[in-house]
Amino acid sequence: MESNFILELLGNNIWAYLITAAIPLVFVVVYALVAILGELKIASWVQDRLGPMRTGPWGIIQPVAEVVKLLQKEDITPRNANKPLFNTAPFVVFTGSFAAFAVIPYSSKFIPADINLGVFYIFAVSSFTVIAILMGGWASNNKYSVLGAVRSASQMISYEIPTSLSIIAIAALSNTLSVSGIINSQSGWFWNWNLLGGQGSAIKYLFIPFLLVLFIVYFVGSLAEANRTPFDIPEGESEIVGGYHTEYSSMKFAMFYFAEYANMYVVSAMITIMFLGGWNSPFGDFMNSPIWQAFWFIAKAMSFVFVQLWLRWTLPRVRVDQLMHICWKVMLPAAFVSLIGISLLGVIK
Amino acid sequence: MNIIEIVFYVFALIIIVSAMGVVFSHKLMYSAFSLLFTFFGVAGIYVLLNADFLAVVQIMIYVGGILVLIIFGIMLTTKVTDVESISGSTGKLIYLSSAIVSAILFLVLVYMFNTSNWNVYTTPYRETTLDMLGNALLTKYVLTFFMAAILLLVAFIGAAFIAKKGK
Amino acid sequence: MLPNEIFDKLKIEFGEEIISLNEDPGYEPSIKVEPTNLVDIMLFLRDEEGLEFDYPSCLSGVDLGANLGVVYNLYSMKRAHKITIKVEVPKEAPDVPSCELVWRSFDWHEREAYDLLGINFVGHHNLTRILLPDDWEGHPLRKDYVQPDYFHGMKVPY
Amino acid sequence: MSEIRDVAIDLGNVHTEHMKLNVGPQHPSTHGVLRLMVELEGEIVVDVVPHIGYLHRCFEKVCEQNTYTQIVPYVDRMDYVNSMNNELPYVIGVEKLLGITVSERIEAIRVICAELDRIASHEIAVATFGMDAGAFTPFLYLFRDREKILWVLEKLSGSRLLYNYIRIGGLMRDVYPTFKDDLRDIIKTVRETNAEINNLLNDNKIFVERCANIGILPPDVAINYGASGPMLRASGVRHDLRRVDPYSIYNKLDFEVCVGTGTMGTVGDSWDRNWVRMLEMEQSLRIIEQAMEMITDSSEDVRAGIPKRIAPKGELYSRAENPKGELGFYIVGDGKAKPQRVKGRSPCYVNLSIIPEISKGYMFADLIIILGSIDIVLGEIDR
Amino acid sequence: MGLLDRLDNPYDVGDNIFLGTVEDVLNWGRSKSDWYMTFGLACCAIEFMAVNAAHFDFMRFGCIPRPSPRQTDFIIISGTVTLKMAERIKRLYEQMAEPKYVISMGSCSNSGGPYWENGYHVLKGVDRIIPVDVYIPGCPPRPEAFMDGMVQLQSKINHQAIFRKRKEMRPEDIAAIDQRQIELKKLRAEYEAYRIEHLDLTGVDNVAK
Amino acid sequence: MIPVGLNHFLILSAILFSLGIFGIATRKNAIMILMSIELILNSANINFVAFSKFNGFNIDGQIAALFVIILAAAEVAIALAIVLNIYQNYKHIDVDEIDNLKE
Repeated sequence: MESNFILELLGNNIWAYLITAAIPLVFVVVYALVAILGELKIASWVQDRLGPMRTGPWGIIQPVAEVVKLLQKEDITPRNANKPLFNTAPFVVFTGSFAAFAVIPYSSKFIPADINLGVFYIFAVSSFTVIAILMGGWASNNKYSVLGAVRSASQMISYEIPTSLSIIAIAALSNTLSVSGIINSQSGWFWNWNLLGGQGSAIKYLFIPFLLVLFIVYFVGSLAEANRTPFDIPEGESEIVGGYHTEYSSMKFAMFYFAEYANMYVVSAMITIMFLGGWNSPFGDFMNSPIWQAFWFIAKAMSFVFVQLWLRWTLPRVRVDQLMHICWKVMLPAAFVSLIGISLLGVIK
Repeated sequence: MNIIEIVFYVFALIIIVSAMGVVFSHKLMYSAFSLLFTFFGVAGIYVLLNADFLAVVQIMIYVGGILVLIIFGIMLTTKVTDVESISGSTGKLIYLSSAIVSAILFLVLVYMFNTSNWNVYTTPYRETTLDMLGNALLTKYVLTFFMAAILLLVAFIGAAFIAKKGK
Repeated sequence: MLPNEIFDKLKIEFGEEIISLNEDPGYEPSIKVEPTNLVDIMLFLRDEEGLEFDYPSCLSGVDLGANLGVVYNLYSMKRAHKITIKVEVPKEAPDVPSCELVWRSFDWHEREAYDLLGINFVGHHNLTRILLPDDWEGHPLRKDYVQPDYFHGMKVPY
Repeated sequence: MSEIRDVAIDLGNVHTEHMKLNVGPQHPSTHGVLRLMVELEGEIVVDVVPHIGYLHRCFEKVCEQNTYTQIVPYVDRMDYVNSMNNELPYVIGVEKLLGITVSERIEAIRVICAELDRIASHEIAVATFGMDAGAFTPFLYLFRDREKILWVLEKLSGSRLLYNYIRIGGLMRDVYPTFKDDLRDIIKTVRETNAEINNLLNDNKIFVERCANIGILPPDVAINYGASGPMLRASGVRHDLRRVDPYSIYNKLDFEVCVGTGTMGTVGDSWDRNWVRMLEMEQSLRIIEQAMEMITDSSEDVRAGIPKRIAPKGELYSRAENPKGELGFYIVGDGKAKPQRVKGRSPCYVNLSIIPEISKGYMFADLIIILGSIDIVLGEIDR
Repeated sequence: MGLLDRLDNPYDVGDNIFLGTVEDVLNWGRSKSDWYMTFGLACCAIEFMAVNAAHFDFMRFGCIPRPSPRQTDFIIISGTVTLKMAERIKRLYEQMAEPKYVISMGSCSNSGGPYWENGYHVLKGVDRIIPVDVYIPGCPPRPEAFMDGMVQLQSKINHQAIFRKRKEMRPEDIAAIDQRQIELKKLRAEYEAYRIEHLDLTGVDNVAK
Repeated sequence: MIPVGLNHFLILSAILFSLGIFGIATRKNAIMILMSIELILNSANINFVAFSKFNGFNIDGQIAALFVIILAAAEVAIALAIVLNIYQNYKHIDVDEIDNLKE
């Protein structure tokens, strides 16, 4: 495949596939450490304080200390919990999050698996997370966990619908579901990005409101799917203690933790792919070599991770019924209308 | 043994073991979560059969939709705080007789499959079936497609109505 | 309305059950009543035109040595006057009619007085301990109360 | 715990069995060690039973064993976020029993201290309320401001939280020379931050949606339950002890009694309760500005009036407007150095008893909001 | 047991250099990443909130609040422990995962504080029910005092010996540890018997009861 | 070993099918029966897709499988609604006990 330089270098053998699979894993681990530090530091920045300062210079190796700590914590399985499911859930949740990384590109020369249904696939594997959360929450045998798990599951499957509508709209605009196809359809300057109507004549600017609506629908929906504020009801501290991971400790908790951060990157990467031109440089061919493309992609995705962290420390939390109201009565009609508008644009183009 | 075969046997094993888990497990929740692996394995089999769209749809609808619904159903109809929700099985006689019946069924099926002269001819590898599916759905099967859409709509309205009527 | 007017009004209505009015300097004006018909007195205080004590300020149980006293501090938002009603019951049979239905505020106050002083509010719907654990023994605010040595295996005195 | 039954799941009109959920005593949003037994149907609260007493520190017994002056530090520890306001009714009560009056200057300092602590208390109330709604940042902004108030009070009394500053018949010590400058600084900062908090929290659409029309407390119910403070005023009852039953120098000061108007929803909802606190902070600043002008003569000895022997005979119910509501002390003195009985009528105790009344029929998340809007302090409830 | 009793000679980590280094790394991780439980009892909790807040910023030490005891490393007993609360605190402590530490903040939880004499309902010192690592005096302690207590706790963690070979121990230590094990087993058996006899076990293990 | 061909998939589906039949026959719980039906539908789907692949990539098989999935979604929604309704009336979902119509 031309979109995976490792396969080109090493040929089509098992080692090439292993290396291809290992790179996202390393990326997830490094990214999670950065994101954990980012969360602490951004929280501190928003809240007018310093944040961790005593672990390395300005506390930058704080996440390492946390991982070291979590590794040696006692691993508690509550006596009344359902042990097989309780112990399986963290692995399933991490599998679900990590599976999405298979199709997330880094640059035009490296997409671990450039399958034809890329965005659709990301969307599908996220349902593993739902099941795993239900599994963990139920197996904990704790009412807070069950409440958190049920809330989480209902929230995630509800918000799948508006987000999938915006994915369909983008597919209609780009005529493909593959990640590389969608990104290539936005190549060139930044006004070719899907957020600004994709490539095409000036008539596309008439449809920008629809795309903006879709963008907002997708962004809000992705916040809900990643359980981030203002939709962090499943783990809302003030109501249900820790939500579905109340009873988890040590590395099993760390896996939930990692999966949450991995999910944040996945949804940010999806926004980047679908609306912001993916790895394309905003300035045409300027700084558009494969290495720079990796920079652009990760920078765009990380900026959305940043926005998610920022929102977390700014907004209060919504209530369960308000959450459903937003989903079914606001976002779904808006997404439908926009879908029709975008389809019109697709026809015109 | 090439990689396709390894993958087939791995997925087949996953499917069979987890399906047995579904059927033989005495705890409802175990059955439900075993079903997750069955669906996952079937999705893998679809990928082997070059049905990539179906594989993704399988995961999305079965895992993300149907399984969640089933788990909700279990949670609503059993005591959730009670971890040991028994699925309830019939007596030994029925157990034995149904085992025999299904074994016979299985043997008959295998015999049929092996003796039938299937008209098998393979075509070269095709990367995606998405465009073919789309074309077929909107041309040859467009009526069925709309019927399915209406069926879904009616089913969901009906489901909401039935569930609401209780009490 | 001044305390003596309130006293007169009560005296006319209830007669013998209203015992005395205390207006000594240093003391807040208080009316001492018999506990037998307390709920009616309280209802009269709450509803009678001109009195209208709609706001229950405080209910205190007091250990007076031989007797246990209950002190009701009432306030009227409409008339902006206040009065103190006092009840005394013997320690052996500390039964006082419950006023929780007159002013809902006294629900918890009465439970507290029961908890700490052992005053039995007759007619209270849920007269259980509120501050102390359910299996606590004795009523700590009585003057003759002795600290327990152990509670659930934990040593109590220093 | 045999009453624990099924977990119910909210699914439209599907009626499921009730679930009993035990919230607390260790729970992130019970503001201490309150325990609520909540009965849920789905997510709807069917019944709430508060269980208190996890912080019962035997205040009333301790009072009977200590002299009148020694009680002041224990009074501090009742409502530990606004000790000055606790000391005020107690000290005024004992002074009334003894029949002594203090000079206007001392009263002015007392009022300034009380109002500063009222602001600090309201800041904690708003901050924790925001935290209950999921907004963590306002908490830190408000605590940053609160530090400034604590510095001033610390300079006055030597302690950060529990001051023991207002003494019977006087004060612990006189104000320091730059007191007024510090006050002006505080007034400026608090006004700035409150504007910011209004932007960040009180006018936030999500926050308004969470709080408006939640936990509505009708005025007649509030009065019958004996509610007081912002809880009562948010229901539209213009009742403030500083106005209707003035003590200290409040009758010489010009300030408004803030009531809930139902700006965002119904009168007496959770948002109103929070908003009344925001408005009262502004009024407290006005009071401080006026009282500052009364501290002119600096030659007076604030300790001169402290009596040598405090052994009053008599009894009275002394009350004052605490940030949480009407804090009263029923003091019975029998002519000895130790009181015969001191009963604290704590506003939170009464306000909390309303929670079963106003939280039925709302969702579980709303219950947390309602609890946050009442602004309870367990030290005062359990004493 | 056995983890904390080597503080008299903190630098003696044995002759195994590798183990010594690993131990340092593990101790470093534990001391720098302390998650504490959001749990407040009384007056000291307000001071503790102030420590959390922007001005004193407890997070500088790497301390992050967690609502669930399963994920926390240390608990701060901030305030008066009453007899009604004591059993809950004990249970909370038992729910925490090892390694776990306790900071007793303020006179009340150190010794009963102002309530030591007449407080019939106050536990005179939280160390009567759970082991305490650091005591912070004061009523309430100033935030600076609390931070000093945190530094003390971190240095205590840093000097812990994790790997300690049995053969290197003194015989009386081994005897003491064995004795302690037997005692613990007995206690647990008794406790289980008590639980089975006196308590309905439905949902007892739930957090935050 | 025989290379993986059509028969492998067919036998796999047969195993799944007979397991599903066994589940339906032996279990009393309505949701358990639903899950067994899902197994049977999945086995049918494997057949459809396998025939689609080994019959010269005929897309009709996949379309049929797609419709089966849609059907399954509708079926589960309706069936669970009925189960819930039954549960509210009977407080259990044991299919052998639900025989009111007989009487």
